[in-house]
Amino acid sequence: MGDDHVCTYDKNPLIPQVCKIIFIEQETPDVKTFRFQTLDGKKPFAPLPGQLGMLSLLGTGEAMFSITSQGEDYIEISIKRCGLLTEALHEAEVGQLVGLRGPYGNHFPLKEAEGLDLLFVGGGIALAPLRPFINYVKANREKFKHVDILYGSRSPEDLVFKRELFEAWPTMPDTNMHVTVDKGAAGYEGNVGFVPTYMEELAFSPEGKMVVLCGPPIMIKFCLQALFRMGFSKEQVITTLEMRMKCGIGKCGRCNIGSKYVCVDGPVFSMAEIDELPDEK
Amino acid sequence: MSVIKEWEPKILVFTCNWCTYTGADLAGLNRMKYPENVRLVRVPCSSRVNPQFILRAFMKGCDGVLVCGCHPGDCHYVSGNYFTRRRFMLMQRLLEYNGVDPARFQARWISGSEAAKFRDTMIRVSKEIKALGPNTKFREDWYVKEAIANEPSK
Amino acid sequence: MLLDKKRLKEALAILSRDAKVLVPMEVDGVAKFTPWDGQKLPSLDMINTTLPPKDALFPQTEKMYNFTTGPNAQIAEVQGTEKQVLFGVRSCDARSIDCMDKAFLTGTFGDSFYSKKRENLTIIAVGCVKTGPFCFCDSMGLDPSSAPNADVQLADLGDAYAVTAQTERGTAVLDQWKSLLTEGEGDAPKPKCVLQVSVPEDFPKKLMGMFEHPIWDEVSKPCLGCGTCTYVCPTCYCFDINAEKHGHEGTEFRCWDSCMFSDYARMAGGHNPRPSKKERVRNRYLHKLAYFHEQHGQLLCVGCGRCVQKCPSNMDITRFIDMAGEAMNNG
Amino acid sequence: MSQVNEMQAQLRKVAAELLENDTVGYIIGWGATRFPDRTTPVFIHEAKDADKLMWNEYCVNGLAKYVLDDKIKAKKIGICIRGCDSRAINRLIIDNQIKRENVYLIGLPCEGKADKIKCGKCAHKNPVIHDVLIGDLVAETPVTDRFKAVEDQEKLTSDEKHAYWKGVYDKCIRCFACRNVCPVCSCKECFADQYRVGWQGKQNNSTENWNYGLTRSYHVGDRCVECGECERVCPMDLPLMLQNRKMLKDINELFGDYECGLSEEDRAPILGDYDLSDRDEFM
Repeated sequence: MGDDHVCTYDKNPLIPQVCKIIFIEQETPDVKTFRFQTLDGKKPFAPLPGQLGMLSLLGTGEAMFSITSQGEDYIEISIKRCGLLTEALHEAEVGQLVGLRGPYGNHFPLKEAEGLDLLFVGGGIALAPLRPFINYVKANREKFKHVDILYGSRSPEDLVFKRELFEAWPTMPDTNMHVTVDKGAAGYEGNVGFVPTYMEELAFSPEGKMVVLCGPPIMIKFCLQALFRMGFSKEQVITTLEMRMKCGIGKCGRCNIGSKYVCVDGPVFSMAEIDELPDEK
Repeated sequence: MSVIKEWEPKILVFTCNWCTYTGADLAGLNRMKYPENVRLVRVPCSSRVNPQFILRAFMKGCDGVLVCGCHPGDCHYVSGNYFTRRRFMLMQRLLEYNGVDPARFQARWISGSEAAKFRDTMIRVSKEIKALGPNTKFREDWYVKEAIANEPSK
Repeated sequence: MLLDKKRLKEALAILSRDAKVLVPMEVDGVAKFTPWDGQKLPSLDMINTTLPPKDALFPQTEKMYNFTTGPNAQIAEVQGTEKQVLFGVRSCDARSIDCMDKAFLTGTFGDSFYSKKRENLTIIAVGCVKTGPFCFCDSMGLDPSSAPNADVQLADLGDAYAVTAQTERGTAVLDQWKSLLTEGEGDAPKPKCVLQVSVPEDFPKKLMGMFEHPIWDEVSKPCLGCGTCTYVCPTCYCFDINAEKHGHEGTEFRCWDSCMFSDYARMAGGHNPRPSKKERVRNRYLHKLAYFHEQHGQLLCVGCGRCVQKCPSNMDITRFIDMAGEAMNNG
Repeated sequence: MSQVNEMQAQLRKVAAELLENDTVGYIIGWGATRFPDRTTPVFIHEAKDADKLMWNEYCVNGLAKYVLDDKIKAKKIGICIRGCDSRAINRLIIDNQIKRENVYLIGLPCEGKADKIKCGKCAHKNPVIHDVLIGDLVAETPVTDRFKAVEDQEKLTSDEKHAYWKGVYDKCIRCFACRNVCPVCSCKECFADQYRVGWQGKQNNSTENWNYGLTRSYHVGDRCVECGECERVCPMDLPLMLQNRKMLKDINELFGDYECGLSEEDRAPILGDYDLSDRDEFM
C-alpha cells in the first residue's frame, strides 16, 4: 500500500537501540501493554499507524510487534503471552532495558481513507494494530466520515484497551461502538456472540465505506464471508498479515507470501492484493 | 599488592536427590570439608541426566563433570540407575574417543549414608581435574578465553 | 593483456599485499574458496568448488553486535571489514554475487553488513575451459566463459591467461600487475554445457500460475527436508538471527538458514504456514524461478549444478524445470 | 549384469501385479534421473508406471525413511528393500513408528552398490524380512573389519583424537542431511531444531557442530542399522560412521553381540533397556 517507508535512524537497520520500559499495564490476564523510551528520554522512532517494531530481549530473542500507540516521548506495544519470548517479556519490570528497532513495513492507507465511512473490525489482541489508526481518526476527525468500531474478544475480561473502548472512542463524534464477547460473564451487559455474526446483525451498508479488519485467521475468514454477503467488495477491505520475521528489512526470506515480503510490502494489504498472492497463510 | 589466585577448575556434579544429595547433606552436617570448586546440581534421579547436559557443560566452560546416584538396586524409582549405568558407560567411552580425557567425565554411586565417600570422591576428582588443567576441548571460544585469562601464570 | 601462468603466484602475491585473497582450493577434502597460503597454486582446473564463494560476503555465521544485559545494557555493532579478493570465480558464482547484490542492496533497506563487505571485494573471474556433468549455466542465460559483473576477467589460453579489466577496480588490479603482464590477446575457449535445459518463454510468470499444480506433490516427494541444496547454493541468502549469551554478555549473530527446515517459518504459538515438504520445496523452487524474477528481473538460479550434485536423494532442479515446462505446454 | 536385468524385469512385473490387484497403494522404489550413474526415489501409484522402477548398481539411496512420510496409510505401502533397508524397517517396527501390516516389503538381495564406502562393510546383503523376494538370495560373507577403523582411531592419543574430530566438525555445515536421511532418526521434533529452547545453538562452529554430531551419534548409536546413509549423503564427506561404529563397538563389548534390526522381535534399544548383570564401573 503506501510507499513512504520511514526509518528514523540512519545507521544499520539491523542494529537495535537500547530502550527502557517506562510503564507496564496489564490489559487482560494474558496481555500487557509496554511503554518504551530511549535512554535519553526520547521516542525511539515515529511509526505510522500499522507499522511494526522489532523488540529484542537481549539474549533471549527478537520478535516483531505492531506499534499500538505513541506519545511525545514513547511508543507502546501490546503483547500477548504465547511463546518463549513473550513469556519472558511478561516477566519484565519497569526500568528494564530492551533493544528496539524499526519502524518496519507499510502503514494503513490514511490518505485513501479520507472522506470515507470507516468500519474497524478487530478480534482479541488484534485491536492492537487498529488502535493507532482509530486514534489517528480521532485526532483528525474532520477528515473522515462516519466511524463504526466492532470489537470482540473471548470474554469480557479479555477485552483490551478498555479505557478507549468504553470511554475515549464512544465519545468521538459520529461514532458507533459495537463490543461483543464470545462468552458473557457476570456484570457484563453488552452483546454476546461471535464477531462475524454480530457484524451481520448490525447490517453495515457497503456504500462509501472502508473496512479495516484484523483478527485471528478464523475470524477473518468468516468476517470476509459476512462482508461479501453484505455486498462489500474486496477492494474495500483492508487487513494485516502475519508471518514469522527475523530481519524486518525484506532480506532474511521467511516472511514471503509469493513474491511479497510481509515485513516490507505489508503488513497492511487490501483483500484485493491478497487475492493476487498465492494461498499460503 | 595483588594476590595471584590459583586456578581452580569448575566441576559440575549431578547428584541424585535420594542418595548422593543426602550423602552430601550428611557430609555437611558432619562438617566434612570438600573442595569449593565442586558445584552440585540436584536431580530427581541420576537417570534424569541427559547425556547432552554433559556436552553442554563442557561447551559452557566446565572442566569436569560427575554424575552421582544411588547404588544399583537402591534406586528410589527401582530401575533408574540401571539405565544410568548403561548410558554413561557408553558416554564415557564416546567422550574419550572424541579426545576428552576420561577423568573429566566420571560417574559414581554414593548412597545417603556415604558422607565420607562423597567427600573423598570430590577431593579425588577435584585433584585429578586440577592436575589436568582447564579443559579447552570443545569449549566455546568465549569460555576458552575466560579459561586462558584465569590460568595461573607459569 | 596476457598473464603467463608461471607468474600466477607473483600475481597472487601482489594482490595479497593489501587484501585477503580467496582462491579455490581443496582443504581437508572440501573444495572451497579459502585464503591463499602463499604457496600452493589455486586449483583452477576444478569445475566448481563444493561450497560456493558466498561465505566471503555472507558468512555462515556473522556477528552483528555485542551486547550486555542488565541495568547498563549496551549494544555495540561489530566493526571491521577487510579487503578481499575472490580469485578464480566461475561465471556462475560471479552471477550469484550479482543476485545477492540485488537481494541485499536494493529495496527499502540496504543491508549494511553485506554492503560493507561488498564494497571491499574485488572479483577476478576465470572463464571455464570445460564444463562439468552438472553444469547448466548457459541454459540459465549465462556464458561459462565470461562474467560481466566481475572486476577482472581471465580467459585460459593454455600457457597464459588473457586478462581484461571490466571495472575501475579491475583496472586498478591490472595496474598492480603491470610488471607481470605482456601485450597480446587470444581467443578464449567457448565451452558449452552438456546438461541443457529448455526454459520456456515467460517461465517465471507461468510458474507463478502453477501454485496449486499437482506437480509440487510429485517433485517434493523424494525431498528429505535437509538443507544441503540451500547451503551449497551460491545464491541462497536466507538467514536467521540468533544470540549467543554468556551471563550478562552476548553476541547477536546471523547465520545461514534454510527454507527447507521445518522450523524455518514456524511462528510463536506453533502455526506453520509451510507445514510439509511440499510447501517448502514449492517455496524454494518458486523463489529461485519466479518470485526473485518478479522482484529483480532475473532468475535466482545460476546453473552451477551444486544442488543437483549434492542432493541426498538426487533431486534435480533442471528436471523440475523441464517437467514444469511440459506441464505448461499441456495447459 | 544380466541377472540384475532379470531382477529388474521381475521387480517391475511384481510391482505391476501388486498395484493391479490393489495389494498396495503405491510402491517406493528407485527410478531414473538425468544421469546414468544416479537414481532417485520414485513413488509408483499405477501399474502402467511400474516400468519406471529400476534395479541396478546405482540404486544407492535408502528408502525406509519415506515410509514415515505417509501419515494416512490408507493402503499398504509397497517398498523395495535391500538388506540395509530391511533392517531399518525392522527397527521402525520395533520403535513403533510403523506397523508391519502397513507395509508390503519387496525384498531385493543386493551384492553391494556403486558406493563402496556405504556398502563396504555390509554383513546382510539379503533382506532379513520380506513379503516377496525378487531374484535369488546371494551369498553373505562375514565382515571381519567392522570395527577396524574404530580400533585404529582408538589408538590415537587424547589430543590427536580431539584434533581429528575438531577437524571433522569444523567442516560440518549442519545441513542436517545425515539426520534427515537416517531411517532411525524418527523423532517428531529433533533437539537440533529447538534453537529457541537452547538444546542447540544455531551458530556454526566446531563446538556447536560437535554438540549436534555427538548427540546424534549417541542418540541413534544403539539403533544404528549401519546402512551408511549418513556418510553417503554428507556433502562435506565427513566420516560419520566412524562415530556411530564406536557406539556399536562398545555396545558389543559391554552388552554382548549386537546387530540392530535383524528381526521384528528384536531386543529393545540397548539404552532403553538394562540388565541387572551389566558390568559396573561406577562403584
